[in-house]
Amino acid sequence: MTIRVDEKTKVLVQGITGHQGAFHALRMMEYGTRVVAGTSPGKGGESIDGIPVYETVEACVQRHGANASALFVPAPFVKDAAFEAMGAGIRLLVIVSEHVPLHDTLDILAYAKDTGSYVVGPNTFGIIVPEQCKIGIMPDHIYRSGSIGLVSRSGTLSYEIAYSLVEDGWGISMAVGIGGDAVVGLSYIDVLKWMEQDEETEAITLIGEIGGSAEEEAAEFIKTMRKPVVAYVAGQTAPEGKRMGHAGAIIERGRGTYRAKCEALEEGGAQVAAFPWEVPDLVRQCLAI
Amino acid sequence: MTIRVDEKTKVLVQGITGHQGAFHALRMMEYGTRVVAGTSPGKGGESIDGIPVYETVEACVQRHGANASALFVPAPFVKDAAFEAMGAGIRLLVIVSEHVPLHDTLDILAYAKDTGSYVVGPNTFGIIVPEQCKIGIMPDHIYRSGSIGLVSRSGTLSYEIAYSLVEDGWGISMAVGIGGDAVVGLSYIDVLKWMEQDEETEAITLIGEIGGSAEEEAAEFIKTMRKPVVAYVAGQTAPEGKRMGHAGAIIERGRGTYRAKCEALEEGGAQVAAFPWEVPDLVRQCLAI
Amino acid sequence: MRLYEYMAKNMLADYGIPIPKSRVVTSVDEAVETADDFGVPVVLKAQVLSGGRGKAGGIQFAETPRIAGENAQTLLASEIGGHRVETLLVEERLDIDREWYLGIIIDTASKSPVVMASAQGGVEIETVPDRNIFRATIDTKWGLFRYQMRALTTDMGISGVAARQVQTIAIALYRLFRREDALMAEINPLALCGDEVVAADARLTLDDDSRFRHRDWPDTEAFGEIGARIAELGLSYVPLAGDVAVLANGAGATMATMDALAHFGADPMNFLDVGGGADREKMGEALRLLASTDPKVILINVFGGITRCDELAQMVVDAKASGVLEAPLVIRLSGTNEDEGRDILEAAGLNAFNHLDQAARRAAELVGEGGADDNSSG
Amino acid sequence: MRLYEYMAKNMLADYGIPIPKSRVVTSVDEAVETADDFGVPVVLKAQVLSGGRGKAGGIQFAETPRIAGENAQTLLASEIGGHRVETLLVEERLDIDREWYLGIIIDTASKSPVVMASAQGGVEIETVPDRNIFRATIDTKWGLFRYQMRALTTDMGISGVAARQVQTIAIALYRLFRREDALMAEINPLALCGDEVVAADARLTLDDDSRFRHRDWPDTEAFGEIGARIAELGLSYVPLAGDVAVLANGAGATMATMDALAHFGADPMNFLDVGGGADREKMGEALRLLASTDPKVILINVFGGITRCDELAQMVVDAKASGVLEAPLVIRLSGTNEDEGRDILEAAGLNAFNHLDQAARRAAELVGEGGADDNSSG
Repeated sequence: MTIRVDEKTKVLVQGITGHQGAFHALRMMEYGTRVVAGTSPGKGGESIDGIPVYETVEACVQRHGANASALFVPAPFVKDAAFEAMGAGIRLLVIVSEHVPLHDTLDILAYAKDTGSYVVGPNTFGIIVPEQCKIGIMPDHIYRSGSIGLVSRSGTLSYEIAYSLVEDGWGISMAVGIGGDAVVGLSYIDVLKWMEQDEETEAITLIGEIGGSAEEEAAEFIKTMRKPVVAYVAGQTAPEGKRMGHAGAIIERGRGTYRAKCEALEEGGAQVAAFPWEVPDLVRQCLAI
Repeated sequence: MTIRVDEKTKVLVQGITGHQGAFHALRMMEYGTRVVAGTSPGKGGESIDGIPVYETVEACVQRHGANASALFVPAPFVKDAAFEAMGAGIRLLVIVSEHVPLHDTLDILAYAKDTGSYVVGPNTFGIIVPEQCKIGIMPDHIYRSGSIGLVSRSGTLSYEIAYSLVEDGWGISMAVGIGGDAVVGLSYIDVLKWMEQDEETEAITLIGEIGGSAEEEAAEFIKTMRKPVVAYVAGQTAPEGKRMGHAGAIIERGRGTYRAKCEALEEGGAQVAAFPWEVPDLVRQCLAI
Repeated sequence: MRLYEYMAKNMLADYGIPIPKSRVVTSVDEAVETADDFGVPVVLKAQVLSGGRGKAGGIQFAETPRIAGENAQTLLASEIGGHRVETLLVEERLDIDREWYLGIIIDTASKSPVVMASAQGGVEIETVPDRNIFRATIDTKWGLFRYQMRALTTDMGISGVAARQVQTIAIALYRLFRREDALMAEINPLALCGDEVVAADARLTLDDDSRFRHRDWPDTEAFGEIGARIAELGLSYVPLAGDVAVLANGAGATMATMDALAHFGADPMNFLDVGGGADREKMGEALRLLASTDPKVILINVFGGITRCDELAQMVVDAKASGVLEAPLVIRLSGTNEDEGRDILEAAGLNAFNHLDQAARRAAELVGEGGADDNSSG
Repeated sequence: MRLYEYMAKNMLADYGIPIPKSRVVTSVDEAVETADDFGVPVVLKAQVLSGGRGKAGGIQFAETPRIAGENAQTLLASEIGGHRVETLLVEERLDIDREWYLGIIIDTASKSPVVMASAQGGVEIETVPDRNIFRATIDTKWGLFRYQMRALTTDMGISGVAARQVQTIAIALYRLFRREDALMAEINPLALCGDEVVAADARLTLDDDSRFRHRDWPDTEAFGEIGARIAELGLSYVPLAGDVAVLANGAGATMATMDALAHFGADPMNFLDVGGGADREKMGEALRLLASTDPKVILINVFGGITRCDELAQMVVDAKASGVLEAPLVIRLSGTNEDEGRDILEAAGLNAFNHLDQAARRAAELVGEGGADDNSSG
């Protein structure tokens, strides 16, 4: 299993009878994704737009060979749903749900490590390989297939930049949301590694935010990359977040600020855009060299 | 790492300043075991019969290359000590301590599985390769080196049978106590597998007790063995143990009794002695064929 | 340690599991008063630890306080499984629509707790075929997940609110199982009463070895006063029905001693396992207690490992000298410091066999002879 | 959610961590009475959430009840970090021999909790070099082990009974950290007073996302009444000091909007992130609340993903029609159903920019112009 999804990926939707789950299951199908089944405790036996609904993930795997799951279940039930999916052998989870308790995320990721599963998110817009497959909630009509890989913590901002790239004549090889929470499964580095190998991808756009150290870690990896990376970091003027006591300061030790992230990314060899609308021009410059 | 211990095995004693720990550390050294260090919280810096005492297992590993540990710590502290040993890279643990809470044992064994560690016990007399190395508390003078492998849940009963074998002219290639508790790490099968491969071992004596299903599981494995096995099961006339409700009956489903064990072992191809004193004769018969 | 039903139910309630309205009583008056207070038909349940309580008449229904009083009178005068009934649990009588089984135990093969559940609850659960008992193995690292229980309740044919209640109860029971160091936790029947799921009966066995971290636990069960005193010494004692008091070291060796006794035609009246590392004083005290049970013969079988034969011999000599050992003594001594031990015994006019079969045979002979003292006469 | 010191300490005490003898007071009389009851020198501590409380004079010592009253009078009339002091914690004054630091936080890189400890505790902990701060990474599958803390206390140079107390406190703090869904738990200083180790000050931040399983938690902190009402809607609101009220969808997009505003010379006075999936009604209510803060300009920046542009447009038109939006409105609209949204706005006499830079520039211009309504004038 890899994070690469395509028209053969058999997707299961956990929480398919909810408002979001039902809406996006249909959107995904319309886009061409093979949505083979869904789960909803207490509603096994029903169907949503022709997609069969089961009580358990086990049933979806055994009867339909589901090998990836999109989770739309309410936050309190995400941990149980994620363990169920991994316990049933699913090795790619896209957790769209927001507001998952951080300690639940820690447990989910620890189990993912034990089982060798990829977890995208929580609080992610998902993964899209334009014109092939989407697992998530992104407005798919803005994407066109092409050569730019896109990886982002933020949803809307990544749509914005994808849109501006496409408007400027570029296409997207794959867009991945790693999730907006403080702790997420798949990292920038995991995605960058994959895109560095991917034959369709010529350049990569990395969209970051202040806080945490994910961008700084990505910057270290960018040093080793052959393909050009254009980065944008939001939050230049954002108010400092609520500090996590001394402990927060000790563990961050100066990382996490806008300046620290931009400097690290530049040192890593990325072109850093000051504003989202500068990204297409920087991509052009990188690929012209 | 294997369960085979020899004169090169570097043994650490956890709980070395206790009554039992100090006594048996010295006995082991006298027998020729390389006891390189010990731990005792709050007593780091002391020494016991020339064996240096440290606060942490980490120090014993780093400074003395300890690669096996004998645990003599009081039952309430066994879990912490076992995790410390495994966390520091020790992959063979001999847990002599009795009365370890069962739930602690479950956790220890789960961590052993995660780290690839062998746990002998809890509540074991240990492992001895006569005239080479002992890690445990067995009265070592009764053993002589030879060709009979010995594996037992019970301590005294195994000494008794080892003694009668030696009295009868046989020697012991290795004696292993798997521990007297309901749940233990190393199983009969683990030991049988090893002895089946071991060049020194010509026949194996398995000493069991009523309760649990370890002997029945061993019997299945004995079917596949080339070397002869002589078994003795204690408890022919023992009162039925306190039953664990219906749950106990459901999970055992008739296994665990004297009759069930003897029948399984015979079906597996073992010679079953009715009394301990019959073992040497049966061994002779097996090896004469 | 097995808990009485009322203790088990209180513990379940502490973990949020619904139990029937109930009160513990120890007299007829209290039983009448309770039935009156409850104002509904009640059931009186004898609080004893032996199984088969229902078949032995330990459960009585009462429509009125008067009948509750009569039943209490009968129950409090009765014995069940050899135990005098001293405590009753008076409960509201449940109106049960369905009875399920729910249990958690350690599976020693997989070294994991396992949840077992069946749609066929009630006392006959042991006769339910394996295919109708659904299981979920629990990874203690992660605990019991609702999705696992969802699969079980689906298998059991339970749906809707009841299914969620059963799942929640199982998750709570597993939390209890771990936090309270249980060896076995069982709700049977788990009863559906209208739209509520209730633990109608419960059994809990807790791990005595974990007592150090459960200061709130009640006292352990013990086999009478002697058992209690031996338990205080940290040794293990079991009363039986034969003639020979057995003292041996180690559970395996103790069982082998009993097997040998039976082989030669005698039965143990009790046994005392002094284990691996007991010191001389403790063993001496235990031997004195054992002798006080008035056996026909005392058989001591010690193979010296950690226990040294000389220490054991000295202990026996001291006990003998104190005059408390009236029954004939048969001793078998081998292993560590065997020769020194034998010397000590001989100096005191005692002797010891070298092999278990010899000792067991002699003990059996002495029972047949009516118990002349083998040692003092030899 | 950050807890006040007294709440944090009560929670520590629930997990068995020693805290000083203390009482919460809200009046001068209560402060005097408490000091009198305690009968020892006390310390009065303002209960505010902002850092630097000590430097701002929020901690006062009092030898006598009379001085305690005077200090309470001063503290209860003061403001610290913009927050009025309404509650004081009165504590026995500790006689501290040594001050340590103990904290647990999530390390986002290793995705694990990490314990951090230092022998140099007190307020200056952030200036302590990394080599003097000892760490242990916790595997949540197994929890924090005493052996890990033993290594840390050894590194800290603590031995004997005090070392065992610090280890026990850390293990209890980790249990709290997990069971209470803490994001950060900190005891600073962890004080050695004679032979007892006490949590002299504590900070706890709990995960608001886990509130559903902690019904006993106090109410969340909120930025005033407007913040509280927006929080009820499940949206995220932060007040700032500039002129432009910002409504955008998604944290990243909101930050990018602020960055763009700043680039063109204007500052936000607050921002409201409506997130991914808010419905029209919620967003309308939020926009009305935002308008009620009396901004010079309102900037709406929405890239339609899950949020559809037509819904957003209708929401704005409705709000505008209700007459509550007095300040000039600048709208940027792109993405899902963009054309439909633009049509709805135009039908209502409003218009929208296509690009963020254009909208941000216009909002900044309007601030400069003193806030003529861009939409109604255009």
